[in-house]
Amino acid sequence: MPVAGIDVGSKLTKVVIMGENKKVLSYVVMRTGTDHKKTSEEAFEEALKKAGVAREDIKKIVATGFGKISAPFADEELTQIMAAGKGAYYVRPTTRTVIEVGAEESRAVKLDENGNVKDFALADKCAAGAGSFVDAMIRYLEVTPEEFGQLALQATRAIPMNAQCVVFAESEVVSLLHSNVPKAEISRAIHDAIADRVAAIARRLDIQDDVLLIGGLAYDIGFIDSMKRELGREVYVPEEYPPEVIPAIGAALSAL
Amino acid sequence: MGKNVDDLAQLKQFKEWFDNRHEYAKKWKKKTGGKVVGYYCTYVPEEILYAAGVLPVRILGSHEPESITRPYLHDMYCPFCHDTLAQGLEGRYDYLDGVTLAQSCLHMRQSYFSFVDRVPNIEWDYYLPFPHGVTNPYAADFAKHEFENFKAAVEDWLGVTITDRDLDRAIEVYNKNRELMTKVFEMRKADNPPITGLHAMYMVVSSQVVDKAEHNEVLEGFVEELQDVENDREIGTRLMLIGSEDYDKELFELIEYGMNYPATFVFEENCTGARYFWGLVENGDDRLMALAKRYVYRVPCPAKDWARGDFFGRRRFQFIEEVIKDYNVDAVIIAQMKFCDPHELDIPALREMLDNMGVTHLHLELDLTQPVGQFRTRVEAMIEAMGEEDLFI
Amino acid sequence: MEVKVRPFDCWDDFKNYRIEYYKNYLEAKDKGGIRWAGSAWSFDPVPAGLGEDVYPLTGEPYGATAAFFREFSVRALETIERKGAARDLCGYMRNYWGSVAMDKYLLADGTEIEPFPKPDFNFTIHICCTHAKWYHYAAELEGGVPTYAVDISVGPGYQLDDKKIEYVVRQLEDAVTWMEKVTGREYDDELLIKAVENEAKSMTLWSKICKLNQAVPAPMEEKSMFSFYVMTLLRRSDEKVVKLYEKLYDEVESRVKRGIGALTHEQFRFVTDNPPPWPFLKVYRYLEQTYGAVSVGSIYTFGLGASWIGMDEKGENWIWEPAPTPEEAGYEIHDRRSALWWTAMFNLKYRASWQHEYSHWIRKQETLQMVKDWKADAIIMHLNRGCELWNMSTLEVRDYLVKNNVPVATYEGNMADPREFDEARTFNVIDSFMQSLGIEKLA
Amino acid sequence: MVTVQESEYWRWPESIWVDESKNWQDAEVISCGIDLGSVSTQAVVMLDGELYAYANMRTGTSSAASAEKAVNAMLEKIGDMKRDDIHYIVGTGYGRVSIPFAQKTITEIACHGRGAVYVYGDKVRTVLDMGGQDLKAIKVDSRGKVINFLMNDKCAAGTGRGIEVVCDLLSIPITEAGQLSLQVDEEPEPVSTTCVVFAKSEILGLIRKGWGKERILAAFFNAVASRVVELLERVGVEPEFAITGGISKNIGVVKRIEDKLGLKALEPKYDPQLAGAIGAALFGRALYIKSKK
Ligand SMILES: Nc1ncnc2c1ncn2[C@@H]1O[C@H](COP(=O)(O)OP(=O)(O)O)[C@@H](O)[C@H]1O
Ligand SMILES: Nc1ncnc2c1ncn2[C@@H]1O[C@H](COP(=O)(O)OP(=O)(O)O)[C@@H](O)[C@H]1O
Ligand code: SF4
Ligand code: SF4
Ligand code: SF4
Repeated sequence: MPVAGIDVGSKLTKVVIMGENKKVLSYVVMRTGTDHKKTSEEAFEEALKKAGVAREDIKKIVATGFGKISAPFADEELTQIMAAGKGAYYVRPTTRTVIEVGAEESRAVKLDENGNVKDFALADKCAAGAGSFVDAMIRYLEVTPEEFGQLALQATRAIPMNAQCVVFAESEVVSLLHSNVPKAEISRAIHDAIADRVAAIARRLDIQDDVLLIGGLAYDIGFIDSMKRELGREVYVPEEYPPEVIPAIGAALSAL
Repeated sequence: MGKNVDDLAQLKQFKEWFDNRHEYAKKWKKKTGGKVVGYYCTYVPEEILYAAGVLPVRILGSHEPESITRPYLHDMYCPFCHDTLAQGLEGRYDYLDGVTLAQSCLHMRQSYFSFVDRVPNIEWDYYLPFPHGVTNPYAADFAKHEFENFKAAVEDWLGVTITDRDLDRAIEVYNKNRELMTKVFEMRKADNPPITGLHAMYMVVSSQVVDKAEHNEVLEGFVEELQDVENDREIGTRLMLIGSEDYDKELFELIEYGMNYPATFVFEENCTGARYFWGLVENGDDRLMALAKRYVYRVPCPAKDWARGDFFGRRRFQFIEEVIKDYNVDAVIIAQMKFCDPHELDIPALREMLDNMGVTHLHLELDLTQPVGQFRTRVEAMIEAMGEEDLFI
Repeated sequence: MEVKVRPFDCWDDFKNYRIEYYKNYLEAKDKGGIRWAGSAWSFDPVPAGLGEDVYPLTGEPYGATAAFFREFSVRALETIERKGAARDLCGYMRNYWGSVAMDKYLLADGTEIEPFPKPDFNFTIHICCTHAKWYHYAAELEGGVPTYAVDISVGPGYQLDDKKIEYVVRQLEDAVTWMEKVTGREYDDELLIKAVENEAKSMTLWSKICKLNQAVPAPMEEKSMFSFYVMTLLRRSDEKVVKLYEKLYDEVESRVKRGIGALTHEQFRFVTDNPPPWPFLKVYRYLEQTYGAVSVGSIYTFGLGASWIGMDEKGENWIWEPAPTPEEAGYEIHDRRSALWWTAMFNLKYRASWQHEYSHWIRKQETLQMVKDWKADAIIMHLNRGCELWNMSTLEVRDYLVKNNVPVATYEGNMADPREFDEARTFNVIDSFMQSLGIEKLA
Repeated sequence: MVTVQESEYWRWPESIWVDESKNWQDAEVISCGIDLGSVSTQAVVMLDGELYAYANMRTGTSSAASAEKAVNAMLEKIGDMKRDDIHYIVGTGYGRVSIPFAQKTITEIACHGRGAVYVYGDKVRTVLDMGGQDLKAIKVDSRGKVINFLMNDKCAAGTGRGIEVVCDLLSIPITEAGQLSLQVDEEPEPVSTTCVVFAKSEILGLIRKGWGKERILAAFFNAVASRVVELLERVGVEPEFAITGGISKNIGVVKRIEDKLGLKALEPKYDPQLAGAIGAALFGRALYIKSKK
């Protein structure tokens, strides 16, 4: 019988339906909004529909992210660390270091060759909010998320910017904008700054290859580029599934 | 028509030393075959190292944001200590043979420990206990005792004996450097000071990273030349800088060269300014005691400057008060590294003192990079508040 | 397996002492006594020579008490921030300054008293960047209370030499003369000698009690230890404190013998490092109730209040064995100087928390050895934004422990600023940690 | 790829206005002030020191273009005035250095002080400017000259941007948030911090706990107000106080500040978001007269 994994994030809610053979039958991503229960309910229904599975046929539902409080119909809870670890190992078994960057939280997880979590680190408060910072910057620069990532690749110059915290960073971005720095360079500066903060978390673990980047920000090619530079090594992103659904996959796996 | 300070060869030399401090040290090593020791706090008695033929260089940062130190130093430790450690981890101090720290603030201590542990080329390290209370009558005795140990450790490491003559020579060189820099600072009392804060920063910080004897030669010429300098810049508001170490070009450039209103620093009180070199060693028979007294009685770092028994003031404040009067300071900029506890602990009292003196002041929190726009607004607004009566019609 | 548990018989004795303590300080003047304030690390036996009616108020425990009463704490913190105090300064100090600035004094049960009872003098030490400045500015807020700070920056205990001790002793001698001057009292060396002996006794007793917690199941969990260890910070040179510890020692010893534990289900043992987030001690409760996880000790409670042999002479290994009392060491205290010498040496050498400020290595050994000796499965570290000293080296220690195969979890917080704590995140860390170690929730 | 619909709850309305009763050709001195803020841009024209026209718009990515846009919108509304007809233009705000056609720049602190006296009358002594990036507490004399000022430290982000972020998080239009936050029976405890990042994570926690939006907003604005009052008390607040800047339109914040201070903010005669630009224009007039002497 199939199982489900549900990840209610601060920005996006993700649901995965998985068959007994560990095959992903469907996934759904939806904006979380303020009524978490309603969203998780809706996303779940839609995922069932897409997978063509009836609700009664689901053997077990495991929730991660905000957990059961937001998805009361779930049977069990899994922490985000475990979810990220399991999901990452599933999509790329050679992964030893998982770096997840979402809207509000970032985390790094170290795995052994069997996919067990060996150590983990979370963003300190002042380093949190990477994804939503990007969202705000996209608005500032009046570009689309895709353009924002692309722009960074066109920069010819790296402008140092402090990313100690997104609040500080915002005022630096404003300063840059007002001194007529080209958008490409600003985009690069922002990406570098976030990568810098995220790398700082990952460095608490002794980073080993392969490094897999998951979470919504793994869409952003500018960010991937900055991460590679910052860590001085190859950084992979999931190929088959969108990067933000990996933890939901992890949750589904633990339901099997 | 007088000369312009920016054209002086000596100033260019200071700037070149400042910008290429690592290359300088490497060349020095090649030339002399001597050892280079990095020091973490300006309470290290450099003379002892110098007497042993070592080149002491101050460990400084680069003002580039980095994440490499975050696994080792807590986020709420000051940016300076992160920045300095980062330089070590990046391999920019690969020419250092040793590193030392005189007990100072905790942040620097933590940075120092990680530096010792994690920078591979360090063959010698020394943690020098130094009195934390410089208002203590027994502090000089104790400092002398620790300096003895320090000297013995240096001798042991290098397999040399530091003779009294070596010490005398080192003290002489260092005193001369102090004297000359004090002379330059004193010229800034003039209505039209020959140098700006940026120039002063180049001069003082370069002296922290090059052979003092060499620095002295250039300094002598500088003092000479400054007599004829007549800048065409508008001096504007006479500013004093108070606070943590600050060698960020950008800040000086912004305030002295980049604002809507003219303003010039006439004094920097911090440890990349006057606190570093103010006060001579009064040498005598007991060299180490003379050194101990110099370091204990110099203008103190706020980390060490506290009430004790009958002494209730702050020695540093007394100094600041004098400078404000002597240098005709119009306004004070308190520029403190973010999270710097020693300075933060003094700020409420410092503000109160300045208020009582009727001196305008502004507080800026420094990071590795600065939000230039915000700073500009604050400083300009401070200056606006001080004048321009005729705009209110 | 279920473990027998029972409350501590001497619990109330400790509680009452604490209540009395804050009251005694408050009421000292009514009876013509003397009040002094200072860091809990001050040389507490020294003012004791001024008479038997001398009452201290130590700042750190006061700050912790204030923080525990969140609403009071936030008011105090906001008051002092308005005066320009930066938010990243020592949390205890800001609570204390805030109290003084609001002119409100907090008793152990949360009662607020107005005005803040000013001390006759401040007597403190200085080791982090804060201590002396704390009382310097407090004295200014109080309108100029005489203040004396003793500098103890001599380096780690295992490198102590006579001249270093001498530096501190001379200051203490000077402080005695100064105290006579500011109080107008004659100093009584007999009282000093007694106090110095008591100090050594209470600290050594506390270290012996700590050692008893190596037993499985652990007879004490850390929340109780917080209430016990604090006596060494309030007034360790008080005869009554020695008595309390004697009683506690007997009780804990008998618990061990009878197999009485702190938790019914001891699934998991861990140690901690920093002062806890006082306003959120429920973190410990959560660990106990959800996972049967017991905190068996911390370098905070052990390192602050107890006296240990510590680093061996070569500076290689840390030894968690109680330090000797003067009696055990065969040291005779017969006059002021010998008394001052002992208290100086004893604190400089055996106070664990004064050692690891001088090197990462010491802190690493100290922590790793604690994990081993107390049979802990892991360490949970508090990245405490409220104390830059306790926070020093934490990340380096984390790195070292992980390399030595000790599981480590870290959470951010502030020991004394209720505004800097994120409950959800912290519980999330705990859950993740336990899940990754395969520790199941208790049924 | 998944695309997610973004609503723009933080957007507030732009506006343009002209005093039709005046004829600009009659004026001796026509001055213009432009306040190029991080979030919004205002341009005003004053005739002999009296407000004549303004435009209030969102700041775009280019400072110069934003200034240009606001001025042009305003001139267009006036109809027959050209930029050359203006005697003196003063720029202020964050982007002041990049307004190419301004003859002079003056900080927004001086301009808000000066403008506040125009907007609120000469009794005002304490001006609180609550804008997009900064909080400023300014003490002024009867002419609007700054005596003393304080800006928020970086770590106290109880600013306009913070409010925008929270509105976005709760999906509430920013213009309604203030009113909504007042619809609580009992004032909740403030969220423990005004740092945007911390507050957000706390608010997410409250959402999860099932708090209503009104209550969350109330708790958040309560915290913002505390932070502001702290700043005000640090410069020393005097009874005659006024609030300028965009957040002055947020009744939820304003009311709570008033309650905490036990004081009522002065009633504005003009849109308080214009204070900076008005101050700039008034300085422009003075500078023009000075230059003619
Ligand atoms: N198509 C995209 N391109 C770039 N960034 C994206 C894209 N989709 C989502 N993001 C980023 O990912 C973040 C959400 O990531 P997610 O991992 O779902 O976070 P959470 O689980 O906290 O909701 C958004 O804030 C956004 O910055
Ligand atoms: N109509 C409105 N209702 C409520 N809040 C508003 C309104 N207009 C603006 N704001 C608030 O004011 C802020 C912008 O303030 P403003 O003074 O214009 O900033 P700046 O001058 O720094 O650009 C916005 O972030 C928003 O919070
Ligand atoms: S403003 Fe930034 S640095 Fe300050 S507490 Fe908030 S996140 Fe941290
Ligand atoms: S800035 Fe302050 S905390 Fe940092 S090293 Fe200097 S004195 Fe120490
Ligand atoms: S910072 Fe820490 S060590 Fe220093 S006084 Fe505060 S609590 Fe004590």
